[in-house]
Amino acid sequence: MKNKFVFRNKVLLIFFLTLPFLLLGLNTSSAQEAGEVKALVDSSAQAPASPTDVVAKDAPNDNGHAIVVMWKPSADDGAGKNNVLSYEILRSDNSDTGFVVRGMVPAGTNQYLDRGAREKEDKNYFPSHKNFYYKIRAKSDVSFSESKVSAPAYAFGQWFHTGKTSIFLATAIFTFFVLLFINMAKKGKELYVRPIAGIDAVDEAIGRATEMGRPILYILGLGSAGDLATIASLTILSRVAKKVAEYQTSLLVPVADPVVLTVAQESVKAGYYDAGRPDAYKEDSVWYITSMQFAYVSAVNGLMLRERTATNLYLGAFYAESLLLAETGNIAGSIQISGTDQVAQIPFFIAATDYTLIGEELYAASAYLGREPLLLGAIKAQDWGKILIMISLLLGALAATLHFDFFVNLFRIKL
Amino acid sequence: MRWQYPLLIVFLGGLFMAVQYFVPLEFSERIYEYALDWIIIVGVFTMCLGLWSLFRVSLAKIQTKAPAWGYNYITLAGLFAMLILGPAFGIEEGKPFMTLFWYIYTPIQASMFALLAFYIASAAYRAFRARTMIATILLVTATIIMLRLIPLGFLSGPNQWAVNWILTVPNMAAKRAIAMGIGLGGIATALKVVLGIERSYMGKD
Amino acid sequence: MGFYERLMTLDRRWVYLAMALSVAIPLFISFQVPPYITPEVKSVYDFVESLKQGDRLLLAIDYDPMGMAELHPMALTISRQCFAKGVKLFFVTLSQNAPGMCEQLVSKVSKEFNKKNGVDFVYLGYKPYPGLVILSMGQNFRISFPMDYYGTYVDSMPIMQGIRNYDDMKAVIAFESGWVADSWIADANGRYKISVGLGVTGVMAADYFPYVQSKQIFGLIGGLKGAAEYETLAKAKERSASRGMKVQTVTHAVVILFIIVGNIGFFMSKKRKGKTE
Amino acid sequence: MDLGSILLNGLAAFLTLSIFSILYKDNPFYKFAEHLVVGVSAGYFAIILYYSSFIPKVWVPVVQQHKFIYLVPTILGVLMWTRFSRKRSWMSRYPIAAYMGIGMGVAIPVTMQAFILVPLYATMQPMGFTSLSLFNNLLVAVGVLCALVYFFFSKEHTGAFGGAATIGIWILMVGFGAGFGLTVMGRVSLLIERFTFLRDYFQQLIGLL
Repeated sequence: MKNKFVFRNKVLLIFFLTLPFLLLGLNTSSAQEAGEVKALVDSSAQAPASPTDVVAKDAPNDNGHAIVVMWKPSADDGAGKNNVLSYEILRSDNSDTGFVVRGMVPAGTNQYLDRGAREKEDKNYFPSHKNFYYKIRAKSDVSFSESKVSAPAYAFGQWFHTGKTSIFLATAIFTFFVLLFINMAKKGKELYVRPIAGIDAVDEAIGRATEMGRPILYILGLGSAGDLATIASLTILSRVAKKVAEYQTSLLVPVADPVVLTVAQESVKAGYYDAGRPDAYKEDSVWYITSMQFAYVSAVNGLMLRERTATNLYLGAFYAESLLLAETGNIAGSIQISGTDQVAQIPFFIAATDYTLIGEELYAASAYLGREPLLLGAIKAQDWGKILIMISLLLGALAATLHFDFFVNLFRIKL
Repeated sequence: MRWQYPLLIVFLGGLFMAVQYFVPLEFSERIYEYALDWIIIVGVFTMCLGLWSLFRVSLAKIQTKAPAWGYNYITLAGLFAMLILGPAFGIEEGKPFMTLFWYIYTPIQASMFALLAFYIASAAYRAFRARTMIATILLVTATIIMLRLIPLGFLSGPNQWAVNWILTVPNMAAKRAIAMGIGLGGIATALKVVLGIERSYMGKD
Repeated sequence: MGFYERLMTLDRRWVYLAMALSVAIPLFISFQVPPYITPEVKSVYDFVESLKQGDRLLLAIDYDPMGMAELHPMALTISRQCFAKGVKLFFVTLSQNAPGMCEQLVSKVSKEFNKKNGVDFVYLGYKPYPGLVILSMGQNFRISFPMDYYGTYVDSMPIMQGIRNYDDMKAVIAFESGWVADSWIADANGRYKISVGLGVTGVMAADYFPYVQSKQIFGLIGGLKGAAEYETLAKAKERSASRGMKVQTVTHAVVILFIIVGNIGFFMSKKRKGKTE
Repeated sequence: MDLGSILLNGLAAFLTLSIFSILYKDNPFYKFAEHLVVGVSAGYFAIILYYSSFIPKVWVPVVQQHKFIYLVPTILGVLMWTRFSRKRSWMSRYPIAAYMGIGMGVAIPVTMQAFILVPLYATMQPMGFTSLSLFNNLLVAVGVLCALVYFFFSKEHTGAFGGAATIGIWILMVGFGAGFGLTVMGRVSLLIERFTFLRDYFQQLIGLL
């Protein structure tokens, strides 16, 4: 932050110093288009001082198709009579000839990222491991001058993206926590978990459906099988299916994605298997309707009203349809339990369903319902993750307040 | 063989893709793109299973005379109309395929979406009762925000200020905390899948 | 069941009916709901109102078609207000989806007021890299815009004689549906000290409000509501924002009313229960 | 307006009213619209998927360009069809495994970045009591901390910890209330759009008579 500010002040100063000259010198045409034509005619007169110290080197953290060029601005950049308006970056694979313009930046800039395409067929193909020479052309409105040619440089790819170090470390630490606590759980260490109302209600709701002799509706949301919320919901589904099999209630799982269809069928099957009643599983209890959001919802709403489902569970990734489902279920008089990772939809679930699992609670629910020690171990790891976040936040806030920017920057991601 | 190899694929695939994220090399990029193609291609082939499922369930409803069974003929007619019209006449604008899309799907989608205006009102009426502290906070905040569109005379100034403050302070804090919780829960879930601890999605036999 | 219990358990279809009517009636019957005028909008209006004949104003039409419903009414009303006062307008657009839309706006409004292109206004068109363009305009408009949208050299235009950069403008009013707003604040105002006023979408409004307090922007028009306020202030003839806002005001009032009714029912029936017990 | 577009817009208007009729109660019109849109949309989706994914990702690379590396995912895709047979359906575990492995592996670092580090970094702001913005930064940080406490699962919410968790849930509720209040406007806009469509259509119809 601070460095940027100082840089800004410098730029400001430079611009203010140039202003009077601009007022005098500029009368026509852009530097970009008309300027080029003129410059070719009149390159000697009033040429600005040339940029110096041109250095080209491989651009960091990339796939090896870019070179970054840096230079010392012209002495006339921001001062002098022949004020510089812009720089052009020229490149060639020969140190003497064949230079072509690769880009243009406004005055006051001292570096340029020359990035090209990866594919050989592309017009803008930028070969890796091939030497290139650069020079910089400083342009005023009427004239230009060129720097000396840089030393050769070639582009190459990197093995590690240093800008993502913080992500790498955070992921490594959290993975370690998960492994550690799962291992502890394996060894039989008892773990306490606080009660969550929505999760306790699941059992009760299944019992109610059994008493009423009406089906349970389970909606996995509109996410794909690769969405984390869908995965969490699939786990819960298999636990619910197990209980449903035990109580001998019927389960309806209409889905909105073909791949989710297959994994949902397997999850339900696994639940029936765990309950010791694999023969009671009916394949048509999980079926595909359509992948189009509102068509899917219209069908599910019809289903609720006609089948008069006793219990509706909405767990997974939900979008605008959340309230359409929840209100219709409410009209049908169903007990409703919801949970989603879509923050924008949580308010509607809270307003229109009986219990709502907020964000992370959805992910915790699978472990709660199974009470399997391995899964509970992961919950403990999540809590330690939170402790780490809180400590980082406190220290980071303190550091930001005291302007210890280096600490705050540890968390910065430079993509 | 039925179990171990698929779980090994999950583990190796997961590990590789997670590490790939940190390697900017060109071959890593290409593998990433190739892997995303895998997901798309598997999805395309699975679509047949989806259509089969819809067809079979609709047919079963007709055969068993389930509630509203007769309407399933309409579903099947719509399905086959699209499946035939698309390849037969093309899917460009102006072709029957797109005409059905624009005059059947689009108005129904827009109307379903518009139903939300009614449901949001009835949900607010029913749920926003000051029964508990939590419900009270919810209802008061929502009301303050909704009041921003209503002329309140001299109270509108403070209301505007309150709306901006709520959105940029407590609302921001809530969003960030929820995001962090979801992040932790989501990564833990993904790790459980990669490590093979969570595998009910593969069924049992 | 007593009256208050009935208030609590109203059939939801009454709520639906009320919503349907509160949308339909304002659509069919014309009446006006004067909005409360927020100071941020008023200060934009006051600024434009303070301009004199011959003053110059830069208008940046940077929203894409998605933001049109909210931002187009603002841009229309302000352009009309300026043309009516004889203010010279410099239009520019920094969103790649906007040039055609902006052209329609410019030609529509200029025709209404019989304004001449190149004399009373100029439409500079679109150039990519908004941040760079905003910076370059601080030096000279010609760096990015040697020609206008229609391909005429700006130096051949009477309106551009003696015009170099932001110093020749009274201010810039930028209509934004995205992050380009940040660039107007940081680069145009931050570096070149030109006064910046913003029109933004409803969802962006809260995020840009602090810039009003820190005086980095002199005013802020937020969303459909801000547009409706501006139309009211400017006594605009065409009031598309106000028409939409009227429905919004009525429906929001109805929703709030239902919340109040539900709570009255809740508290009174609780009180009554307390008495009988 | 020609006859074709009168009829087509008439169909659209009829379907719009059919969907709205669910507000009164379930009825044949709604059932008709519902079942029609399910079939049409599923067919639409399948055909679009065929042209947008099967052709460019399978047909073109394998058959036209002979990039046989694309045979691997194609075989995986075909393995999904073993699910049509009860006996061979276990073979569909291979494509599912590939799908899950890739999906989870991609999700882990991206989630760490977008859901944890970005909001964490954004909250690390200078704080204090000397100006409103510094104080607001402080409130945001405290709010985030309390809301995180609410999400603790392995510790009982009692004492000071419980107090923080209670403040946490309050802050979450303020966020949800704000989300609810902000959304009403957008939903009403959609209803205005539908009503305007109906009004315009019937006005045109009346104009023709």
